[in-house]
Amino acid sequence: ASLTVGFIYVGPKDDYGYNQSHAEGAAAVKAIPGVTVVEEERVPETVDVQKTMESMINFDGASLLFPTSFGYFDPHILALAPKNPKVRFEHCGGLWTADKPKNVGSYFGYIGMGQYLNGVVAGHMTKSKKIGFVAAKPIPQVLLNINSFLLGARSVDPTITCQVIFTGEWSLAVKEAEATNALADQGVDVVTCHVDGPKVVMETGAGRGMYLCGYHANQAPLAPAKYLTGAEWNWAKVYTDMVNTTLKGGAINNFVRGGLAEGFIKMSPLGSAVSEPARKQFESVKAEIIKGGYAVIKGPLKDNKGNVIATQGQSFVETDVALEGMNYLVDGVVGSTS
Amino acid sequence: MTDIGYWGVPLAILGGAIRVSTPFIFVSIGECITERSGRINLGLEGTLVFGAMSGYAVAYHTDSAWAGTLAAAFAGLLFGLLHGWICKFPKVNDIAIGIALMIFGSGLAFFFGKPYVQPVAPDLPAIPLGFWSDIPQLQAALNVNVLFLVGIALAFAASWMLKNTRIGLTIRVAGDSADAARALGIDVNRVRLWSTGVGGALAGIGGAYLSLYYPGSWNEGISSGQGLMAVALVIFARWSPVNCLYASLLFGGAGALGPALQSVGISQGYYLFYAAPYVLTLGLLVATSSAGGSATRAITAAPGELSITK
Amino acid sequence: MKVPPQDNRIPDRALAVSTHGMTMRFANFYALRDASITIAAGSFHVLLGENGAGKSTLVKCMMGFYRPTSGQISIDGQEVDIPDPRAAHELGLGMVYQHFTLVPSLTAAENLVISRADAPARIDWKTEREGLAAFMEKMPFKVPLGIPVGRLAAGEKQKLELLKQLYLGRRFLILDEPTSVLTPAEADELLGMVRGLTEAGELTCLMISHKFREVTAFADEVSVLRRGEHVGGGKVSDLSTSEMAAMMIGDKELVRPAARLPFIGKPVLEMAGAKAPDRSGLKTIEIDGLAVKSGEVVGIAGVSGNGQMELMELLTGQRPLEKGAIRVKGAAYRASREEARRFNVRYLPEEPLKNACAPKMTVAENIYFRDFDFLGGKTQFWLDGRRMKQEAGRLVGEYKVKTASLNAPIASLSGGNVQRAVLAREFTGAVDLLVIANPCFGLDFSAVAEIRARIMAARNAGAAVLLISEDLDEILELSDRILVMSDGHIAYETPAEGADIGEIGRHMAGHH
Amino acid sequence: MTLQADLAAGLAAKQSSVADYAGRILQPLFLPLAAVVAGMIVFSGFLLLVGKSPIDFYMIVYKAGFGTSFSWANTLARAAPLLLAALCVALPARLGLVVIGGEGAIVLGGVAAGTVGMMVPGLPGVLGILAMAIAASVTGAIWIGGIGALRHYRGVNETISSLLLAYIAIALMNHLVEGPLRDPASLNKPSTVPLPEAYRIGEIPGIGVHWGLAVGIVACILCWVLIERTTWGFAARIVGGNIRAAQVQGLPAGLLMIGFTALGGVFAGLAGMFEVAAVHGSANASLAAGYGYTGILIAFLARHNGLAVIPAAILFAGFEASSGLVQRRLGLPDATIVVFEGMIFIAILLSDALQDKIDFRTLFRIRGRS
Ligand SMILES: Nc1ncnc2c1ncn2[C@@H]1O[C@H](COP(=O)(O)OP(=O)(O)OP(=O)(O)O)[C@@H](O)[C@H]1O
Ligand SMILES: Nc1ncnc2c1ncn2[C@@H]1O[C@H](COP(=O)(O)OP(=O)(O)OP(=O)(O)O)[C@@H](O)[C@H]1O
Ligand SMILES: [Mg+2]
Ligand SMILES: [Mg+2]
Repeated sequence: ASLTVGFIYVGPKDDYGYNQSHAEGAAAVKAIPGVTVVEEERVPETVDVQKTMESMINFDGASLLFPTSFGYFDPHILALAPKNPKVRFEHCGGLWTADKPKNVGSYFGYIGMGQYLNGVVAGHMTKSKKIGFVAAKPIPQVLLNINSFLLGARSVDPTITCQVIFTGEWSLAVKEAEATNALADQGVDVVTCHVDGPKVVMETGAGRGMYLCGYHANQAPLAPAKYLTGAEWNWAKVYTDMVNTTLKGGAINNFVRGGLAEGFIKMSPLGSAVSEPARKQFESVKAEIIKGGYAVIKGPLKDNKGNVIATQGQSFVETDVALEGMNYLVDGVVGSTS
Repeated sequence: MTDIGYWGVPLAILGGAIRVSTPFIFVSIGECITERSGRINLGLEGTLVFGAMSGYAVAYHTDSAWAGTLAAAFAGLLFGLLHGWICKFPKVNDIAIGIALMIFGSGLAFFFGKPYVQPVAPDLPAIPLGFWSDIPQLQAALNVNVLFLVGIALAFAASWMLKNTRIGLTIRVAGDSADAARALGIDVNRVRLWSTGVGGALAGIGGAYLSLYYPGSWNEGISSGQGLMAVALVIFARWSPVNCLYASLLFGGAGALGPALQSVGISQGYYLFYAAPYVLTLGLLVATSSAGGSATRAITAAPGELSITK
Repeated sequence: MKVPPQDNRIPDRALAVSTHGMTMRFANFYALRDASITIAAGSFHVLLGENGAGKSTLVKCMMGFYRPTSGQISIDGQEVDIPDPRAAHELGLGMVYQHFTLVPSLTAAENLVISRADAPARIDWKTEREGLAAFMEKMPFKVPLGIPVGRLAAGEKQKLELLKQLYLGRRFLILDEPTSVLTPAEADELLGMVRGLTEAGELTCLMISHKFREVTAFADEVSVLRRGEHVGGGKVSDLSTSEMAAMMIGDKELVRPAARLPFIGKPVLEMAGAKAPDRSGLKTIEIDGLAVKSGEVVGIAGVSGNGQMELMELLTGQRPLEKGAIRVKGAAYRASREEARRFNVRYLPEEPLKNACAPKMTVAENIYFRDFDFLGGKTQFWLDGRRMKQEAGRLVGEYKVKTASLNAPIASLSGGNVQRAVLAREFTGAVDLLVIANPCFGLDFSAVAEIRARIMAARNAGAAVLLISEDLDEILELSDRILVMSDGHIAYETPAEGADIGEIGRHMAGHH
Repeated sequence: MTLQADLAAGLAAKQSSVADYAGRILQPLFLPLAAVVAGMIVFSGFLLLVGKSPIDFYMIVYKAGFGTSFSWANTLARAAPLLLAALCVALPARLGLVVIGGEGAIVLGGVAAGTVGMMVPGLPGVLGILAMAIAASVTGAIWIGGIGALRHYRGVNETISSLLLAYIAIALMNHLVEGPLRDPASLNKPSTVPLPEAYRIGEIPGIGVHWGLAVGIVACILCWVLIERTTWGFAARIVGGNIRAAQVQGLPAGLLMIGFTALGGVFAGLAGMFEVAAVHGSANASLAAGYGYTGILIAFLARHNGLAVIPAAILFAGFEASSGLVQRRLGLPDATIVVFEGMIFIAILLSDALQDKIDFRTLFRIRGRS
């Protein structure tokens, strides 16, 4: 059987971050015999992406598409899917529900767990008890990461706070650098981020002597001495699985999620700076998570405005879809959701 | 690390002014010289981006940030000369050519820059001017890149040059009245060609600062319109290189306001803080512009030959 | 044999210059055809010719601005190659252009220093200022050196242009209508000084002029161009003005101003207590009790820069009044298009290309400026292109505007023809009030005569005319009443009949 | 004279005037087309340098941009917002104002449309769309007209103020869609509440492109008529040609400046409205897609002539449309098309220098004779 698979990225596919993680997945798909991969980078979330998808369908005969940016979903994929019933649209991050077209699927990984593990290591390594987060926008995926990062750290020391700075854009090098500097000025000594390309945050943070927790991909080569660990995507597995299923004539689930256990995400190897107690707790929590049913958000928990998020005994396990609509920052995070 | 609380805000503004302003300083002084010769080069955004890319690439291959900076200046010079050469033809609109070159420069930078997003090139050195203080934040803010100091010197040197040298007066003559320049036997096109070339070279250096020092890496989003904004700052600065320096510092400092306020916990409406440099500049512009309306069309001090203010 | 211009030793005496068979062709039009002219060393030579005769073209070829299609230039009998103005300068040739060539944003001092071929790479302003002060000591008139030239009045600029050439030590000086903006006394002083230099053998002067008075008073020799060809010349002492005029125009007839009809009606324009800041914002313009009656020409004389331009701007509505009022036919007047149309007010600002035309728009469009939105008492929404073509075609014919086509940009016309086009636009239809500034600046005498005749005709038809002019002859010729403007206000008033020129001159100069 | 001769003469006159007319229409196209070819030749050299086949490249650009009906749909869909964005530059330019901040009006126009959809959701479709169009137009008019007003009343340079205001507008848009106007259900892409189905603007039947294209083309034609065929346009051209002369003529220069910038803003605002109502379905950060900046280039390419904006926008959109296939078929980076566009535009702008030097009609005649 032969199959043409299209990948669409919102930014350059070698950004050391989000797009690169998907492009690495696409590279793995390329290796599968009988599969042709077509790619297009820097496609804005406008009518452009609709036309790119149509072009892949019309000119390349693509029948499985991976438009990887969140903003591609509504309205663009939803507009095209009904018109192209023979094509499968697999979207990263979206929330497929039964009222959506059947030839659309959404997949995502529980990367918040990775940020939780980042937080665990950060909690051990911070001296100032202030950790920092450079974030693009206050959306659920990002808020979950911020909260997980802090709660991971608080699992080590409940007095730790996390300072968050939103840059407002997914990719804005100077502002990301300024944000990292501002964090350093406030005494933050471990930093992570959720922007499309973490390179700037990592390099600037290292320059200011901060420890670094990575995101999207492994940024250890940028600052080996300061890099603790990182939450990485492992799309190669997800994509090869999906493509193989399709090749065999099987159907991909419309709603796919996975975490460390399923190999959707992975952690960067621990850096040399990581202390022994940190290593221990990191490994044990990781093992715990892989077992499944782990909850980061659990009671008693308030948000940073004082509202109750979870009462004693209440918990949201990693697979809970409610987490995908997160709209709060937990107590201990300095920052605001709007 | 010392906890400095709200002092972080003024400190961040100081640090931001030093860190962020350098590309603006170089581009705006370069453009200032170009515009004083009677040309406008809106394409410096493209030049800046190409300078960032070529500077990074050369620094990576030679392992010398200075070689990279030099290469960026040279690349910028070529772009400037290209602009100057095209615009010497009659009826060619320099604003439009600038916009086309903005696209062309960024396009070339992205085209050849793909292999350099991943590698790490050496950084330009910084001078720790904050050694006297034991507050680490102040030390960090006063960790000053050499190019920033060069930029300051350049502003004063350019002002002096425009008043006290033959070259400076020649540039001004060409920019204020082409007829007068021709009557003096000045080859207006050549003056403008080289003024645009110098402007391009400085913009290239501004780009190298971005990729080789702050934020210090090459990627396609490295410039968020700094080149275009710097060109606009020249109008704001009324075509004075020293004013360009002040405008750049103001702009850089105001740009640090957003992250700094968030870092001390003031985070509601951060988008509006991020707009601070633009609001501030606009406010100052409106306040310092003369009432009197369109009868006095040309802004005072505008070079007479400049197409954009004619 | 050609002497390379690098041999840049300018002799310290007047140069003899001659052209041989100069021909200049633009596309398929000969602006200059086989012109051979000899200017003896130490002479004061005048080049005469109608508008478009090729005078400017000839001197531009001499100065290296144009590469002639064919022909040679020799200096002191040696053939030279002048590829560009710099080469001309190195040979000791200099020129004062019809249009100013000073750099507005540079100060006079900067203008002078940068114009020197040997301007030092690094300018030491202290020594330069001392040198300039010493030079100015010897000059017959003064110009402020420290302020940007753009803020000088036209007269001061022209003086500076001359000073510059002398400062540069030119040995052969071309003057293209240098006295258009000077008072007669200033012109005499200036030309007298040039004449002195030529007599001393230090300078040769070639002047383009349309003023016979200057020719007879100062020149030694004339050469006349007509349609690009050298048609004659000779010693001034051997020629009468009518002979010179005949050479210039061939057998065309001059338009003479119509006879002055005795007719004075009701006041049309009145200005009372009007106050406004001047261009520099430092001085105030105050006009009180100015009234122009129907059928009357009121001339406003004055040295340039005494508020005439501001007065014009007040009347055209470009400059807001601080106090006081302008009334037309008794009603308050704010110079809106509607008011101007209702009261039949027309303007003829100076330098028409700069103030009355859109240079890149076509001749037809420029002629249509007044009428395009109004027809038969109604404002129009649709632009009537056919009416535009018709009207423009008719007026271009009637006013003899020389243009390649109605669709040519008006900037491609010569100055005189631009002025004709503007006249055609503004003099058509009923005119009750005419406000005019320097209408004949830089035009040849046939054009001047024609324009003056049209102004007279408008007056005789009952228009009130306010004529602001720096040319006193023009004021004296046209006005019924003369006002002198000095330092921003009306300093003197006299009926034109029997006016005392000395008295007017004294008030112009600010002494009274 | 016989009737026949009369007829023949009339016919001959008619024919020659037809030829002349055709020449007049073709003349302005000749130079730009020659320039495009020249640009293509230069770019071929570039491709050869990087080891790719120019023939393949141009085949792909043609196929993806103009070769099939899908390609045309792709091209026209991209052209739609550019037409309106370019008018926001071209109109003020006729008065001598260089406005480069149309992006601001697009973005805020979109937000205004989204807000109307949110605040008054119950109207019949046509009225709802009308209300959105009005809101977007008014917002754009105020935003860009304000630039004209600042210029007129305060002498603030419009180029810099429009650029600053564009950045401010984008910040404002982000603030609004992430804050006060955010639909809590818009999870990972903060947006306003989705428009009611009735307020959505559909496609032009048979083309596969939304109605914004038709509105854009009509707007371009109207602008051309306004500028070239009405007295208001004529007055504006006088102001642009020489403001002093306009003032002496008593023309209301300030009013015209404000009016034409505001009208430009109306079109930019409408562009934002169509993005919201025809593409996104709600207002969000995707509104800042850079159409405003592309519009500057298109307006300058078209020499600020409304009719010329149409082919310029389509040409640009066609190049953009081919970018994907170039990446996929030739393995070239996405920036290839950007470099190509840069070269073509430089060539077209450079051809201005030859404007009066080459007369297509004489070339044509010489060829016809030989
Ligand atoms: N650059 C040019 N292109 C085309 N024609 C030109 C050019 N320069 C001059 N001419 C033509 O040459 C003729 C002579 O012009 P020139 O300026 O020499 O006249 P002039 O004698 O100086 O007139 P005036 O007395 O008005 O100064 C004009 O009729 C003009 O049409
Ligand atoms: N761009 C141009 N294209 C064609 N002809 C031109 C151009 N510029 C100038 N000319 C011609 O050059 C001549 C000289 O122009 P200029 O304005 O110096 O006229 P002038 O000598 O002052 O004439 P006048 O005495 O009527 O004012 C004009 O006759 C004009 O036709
Ligand atoms: Mg002349
Ligand atoms: Mg003349």
